[in-house]
Amino acid sequence: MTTLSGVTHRKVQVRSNFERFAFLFMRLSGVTLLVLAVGHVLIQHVLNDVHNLTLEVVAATWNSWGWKVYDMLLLIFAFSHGMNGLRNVLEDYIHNAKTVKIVNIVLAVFVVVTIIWAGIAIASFDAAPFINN
Amino acid sequence: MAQVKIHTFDAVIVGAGGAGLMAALYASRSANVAVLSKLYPTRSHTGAAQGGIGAALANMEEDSWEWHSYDTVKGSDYLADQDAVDVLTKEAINTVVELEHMGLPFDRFPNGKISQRRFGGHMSKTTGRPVMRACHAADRTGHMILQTLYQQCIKNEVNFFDEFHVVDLIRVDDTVRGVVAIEIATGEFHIFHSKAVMFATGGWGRVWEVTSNAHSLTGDGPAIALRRGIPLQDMEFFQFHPTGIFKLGILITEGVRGEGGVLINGEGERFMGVRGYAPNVKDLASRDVVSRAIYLEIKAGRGINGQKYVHLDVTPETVNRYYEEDGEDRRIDRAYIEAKLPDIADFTRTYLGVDPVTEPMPVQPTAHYGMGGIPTDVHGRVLLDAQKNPLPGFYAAGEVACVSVHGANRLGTNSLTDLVVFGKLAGKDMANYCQTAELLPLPDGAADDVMAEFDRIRNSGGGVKTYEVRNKMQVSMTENVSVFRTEETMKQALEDLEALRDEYQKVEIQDKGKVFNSDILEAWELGCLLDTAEVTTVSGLARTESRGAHARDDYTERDDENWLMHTLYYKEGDGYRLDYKPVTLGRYEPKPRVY
Amino acid sequence: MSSLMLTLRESARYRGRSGHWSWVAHRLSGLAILSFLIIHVWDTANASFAPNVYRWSVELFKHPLFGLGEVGLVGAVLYHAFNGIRISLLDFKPEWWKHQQRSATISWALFLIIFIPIAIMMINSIVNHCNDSVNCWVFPRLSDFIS
Amino acid sequence: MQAQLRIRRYNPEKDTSGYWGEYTLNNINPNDSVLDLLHRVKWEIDGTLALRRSCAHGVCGSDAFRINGTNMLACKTLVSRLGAGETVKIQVEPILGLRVIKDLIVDMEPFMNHYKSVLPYFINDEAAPENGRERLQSQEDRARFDDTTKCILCAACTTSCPSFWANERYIGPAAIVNAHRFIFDSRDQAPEKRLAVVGDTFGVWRCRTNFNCTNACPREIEITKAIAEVKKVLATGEI
Ligand SMILES: Cc1cc2nc3c(=O)[nH]c(=O)nc-3n(C[C@H](O)[C@H](O)[C@H](O)COP(=O)(O)OP(=O)(O)OC[C@H]3O[C@@H](n4cnc5c(N)ncnc54)[C@H](O)[C@@H]3O)c2cc1C
Ligand code: HEM
Ligand code: SF4
Ligand code: F3S
Ligand code: FES
Repeated sequence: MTTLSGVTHRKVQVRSNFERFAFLFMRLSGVTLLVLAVGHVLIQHVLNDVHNLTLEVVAATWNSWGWKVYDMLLLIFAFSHGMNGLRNVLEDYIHNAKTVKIVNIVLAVFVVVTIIWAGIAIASFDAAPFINN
Repeated sequence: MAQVKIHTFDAVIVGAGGAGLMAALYASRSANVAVLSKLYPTRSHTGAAQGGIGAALANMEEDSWEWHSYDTVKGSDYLADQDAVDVLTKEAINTVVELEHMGLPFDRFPNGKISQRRFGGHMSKTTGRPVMRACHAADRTGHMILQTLYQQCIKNEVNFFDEFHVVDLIRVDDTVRGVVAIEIATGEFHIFHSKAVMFATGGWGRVWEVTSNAHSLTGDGPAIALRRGIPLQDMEFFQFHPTGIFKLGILITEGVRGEGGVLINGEGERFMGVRGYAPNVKDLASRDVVSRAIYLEIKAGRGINGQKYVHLDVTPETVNRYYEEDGEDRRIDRAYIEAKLPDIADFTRTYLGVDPVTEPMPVQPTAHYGMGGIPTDVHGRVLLDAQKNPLPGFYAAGEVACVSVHGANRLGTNSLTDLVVFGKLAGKDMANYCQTAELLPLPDGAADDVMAEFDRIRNSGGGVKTYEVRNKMQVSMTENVSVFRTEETMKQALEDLEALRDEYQKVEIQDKGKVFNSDILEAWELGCLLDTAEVTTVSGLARTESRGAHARDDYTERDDENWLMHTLYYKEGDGYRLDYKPVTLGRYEPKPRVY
Repeated sequence: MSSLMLTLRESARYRGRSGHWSWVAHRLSGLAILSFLIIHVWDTANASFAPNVYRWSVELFKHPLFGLGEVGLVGAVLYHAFNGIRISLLDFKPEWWKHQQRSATISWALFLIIFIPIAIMMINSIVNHCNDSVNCWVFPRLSDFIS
Repeated sequence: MQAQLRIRRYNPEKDTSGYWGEYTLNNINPNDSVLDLLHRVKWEIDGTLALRRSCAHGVCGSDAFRINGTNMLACKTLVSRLGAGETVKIQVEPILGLRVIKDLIVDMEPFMNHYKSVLPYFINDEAAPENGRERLQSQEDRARFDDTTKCILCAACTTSCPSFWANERYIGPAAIVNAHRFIFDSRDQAPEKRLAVVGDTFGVWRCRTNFNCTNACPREIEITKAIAEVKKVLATGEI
């Protein structure tokens, strides 16, 4: 008897859409955040006691471009991940397509504005005055 | 009559099990068809069938449709019409392949072809041993057939009227004009006006107390036909499957015994051999023989702990011990059982808390399959009399129909074959019929009779409950008209049924509403059950011989001289009339049936 | 919005197993982190644009109530992170699905093992802080900082 | 043994809202199924109780209810699974997220429409083999979708899913299970069409791996796994 064996794997054309992208992004950013966010939280909120936190301490960190970049990445990933998460949650409960659209625009604008605003804040931060004093 | 909604179609199919759906697929290719079902189509009982569908594909070993024919005729105790059996077994091959083309996920042999297995009564002429003929998809073949056919119906945009309970056939002289149905969700009456009607309403196993049949199998189709002057054929032949779970009746497939399982009585004996019921094949004797043996053991007080069951033991310990005794080399273990009988293991674990690997299962015969039904030819055309005159436009297919290919005892796997083969032929023929037939006008007050009957039930005030009457009927039928019958028991049953008829008139329902009033529908279904029970008993009482599933203590032999013929039961007024029609013989002359 | 009420009520009433409660916890922790993050980002930006406001907020965050919130935040991030990784893994390794029950247990266990000592440490630090400064319950006033 | 049943009742012809009906049944057996008890209530106490059922052994999918808080089939749930001792408390309510028509009966239409939306039927327009026989398929290829062929469309899964409760436009686990059955069938030629449906906004992405569906499935289908497999196909473009 001739036997027929093995698994057939097939390539398919998958139309990409925003939801697919968001799904992948949530997982990718999640993994990144495992390092960035957990690291940040452990360093800033556990190892460094808030009770010792001052503007000067922040300044000491932001005196290095390394930390500036770290924080900016954290900002971008955490904020977009979290806001997309919020979008998921809201879309579960808001059923009117128009309202969903408006909410999404508001969320998107908020993400962009926040990232730019906070990004500028980090980038333009000049640590000198606080460190030398 | 303003409240009756009227729909018009070329054809109406009642029932969406394997037979109804197959017919719908074919008929709807050229005709405008409506499928009415009191259940969602996928809830039909075809989905419960486990073992397989018989077709001589010869995918693994030599086989032929002629062998399949012979086995079927022999299994039927020579009561089957041999021309119809030939159609069944020949068409089976193409039809099973066609199911595969519809996407049915059959299991596969290593060569990629449809997998087949052995089943009781299906033999190879060359080896003299069971042949692999049952095409299967795990042990849920019926489920796959039902799903696949329903899926194809969705694809072909068949019109479904789900949860429409058909309660009457509109017949005017020798024409049919449609059916009357109740839309369950609203309680409204609807008339489906059509050129042709097909009944594919399945079985009526709920006549008995312990049954493998669904609650919905209440014989509506046969009862409606009967009330409209159509005869019922061979109703005395009702198959009791030997191994149903004790009290519940849930089926335990023959496969268990095929894998070495044995039947043990209260004295710890393997009675099929020891007590001489089937000294050679023992537990693998045919269904009617094994059911009778279990029944006799229980009657002799040799049930387990004196109760009404015996043990089906497939524990490796027991099986291997008997293999050794019989001098067989095979041995089985836990893993083997888990792999071969997963669903059975699930059922017994769920319902009995019994693990079949370590404990025996309590079983008793369970009412399973009606060989009789509405008489038809191989094209599903309903036949009105012994001269085979048809009632034009009226069709039947599936378990409700009697073609007859199962005769006095159906072989395992042949029912699923019957559904798809004759469902298809009937669907085709009905579509052709619709091409030329005219839509005849509806008679005035077409729904009046049945509406009056429902009004009567709704307003009846006798204080009797449906389930009480039903229970009494089931107990009496189980006691008197089951695996064994005698003149005395059947007369007792008739007496009981007569009393129950009176009680039935006093059934009082509590739900007077319209929406989903299953209270009133159950009461109406009980009327159908009582009718089918009576036909079964009357037909059985008249047949003074033992043949296949009809086993009498007072007439223990088969009597080909007088009884090689089909029973036709007609309802006439408050009484009845019996008639007989000859069996169509062919290549196979009746012989004593030994396995 | 009625579906929100329904979901809230039935999510609590439905007798789901670990997966269900993991989902509830994941969603709540995600939203909690996000609410913190929004405040945190806008506040930290002040370090650059309005240093005095920032100084005030830093003092404000030393209040024991915010301290407890911070413990919660660390817990939320830890749980969300472990469970998030679990979800991503199962999504890309469906065949690991059969370990779902165990994976949920593992992510809870990891979370607790890491979180409990941290929580104790952080609460301890809050207590110490209050022992050190008598008026730890007083909220600092913004006006004191931007004068 | 005694059973104290609380059954969610609602009759649209009489009631403005649902209420709990309380019934006590004596002489029950730990081996009785919940369906047996519901039948006793209907037959002996209150004939107006409405429920769907047929096969009584877990293969037709009629009687998915929420029993003691979790979705299951009444006919496949024995009293012994719900409690021991002299009295057992049993609470039965309709499955969630579909409109209640009467008592335990819900409108299955939205559920069936989701099912139908994934093109749940075999599509292969190529000519069948010339010898007039079946298409061939290896045992390995057949095994890939075996699990998802078991579905009986009982809706226990979809109505246990919080994403579905929140938004009934989510096609739900049952529809995805049935899409999976065809996507992973090597003989079928329309996986892309189905992927377009399940990959859309209200498709698989709404699944938050809650696992209620898997736990509820009376056929023990590994639903969440099947959904993950579909997501993976959408992510990687390979079946
Ligand atoms: C447990 C079990 C296992 C079996 N295993 C096998 C096997 O392995 N191999 C085999 O060949 N056979 C087997 N059989 C037998 C076979 O499955 C049945 O005979 C067959 O499925 C009947 O199919 P059907 O289409 O005639 O009816 P069904 O599938 O029973 O469908 C009946 C249809 O009619 C509808 N209906 C009924 N009354 C009305 C009404 N008044 N108004 C509207 N609609 C109505 C129902 O809703 C349903 O859709 C088994 C049977 C059982 C019970
Ligand atoms: C630390 C590492 C993190 C990982 C590994 C992670 C992972 C994930 C994943 C995989 C999801 C998708 C869940 C799903 O689709 O079911 C998700 C959802 C979400 N995440 Fe994160 N995340 C992390 C950090 C964060 C942070 C910092 C925030 C807040 C800013 C956040 C907020 C959210 C929210 C609100 C959701 C949506 C929850 C829901 O839909 O139920 N996550 N996360
Ligand atoms: S997947 Fe399982 S729970 Fe869902 S409908 Fe199918 S059988 Fe029911
Ligand atoms: S319950 Fe719902 S969220 Fe996904 S795993 Fe099942 S579909
Ligand atoms: S009655 Fe058929 S699944 Fe329960």
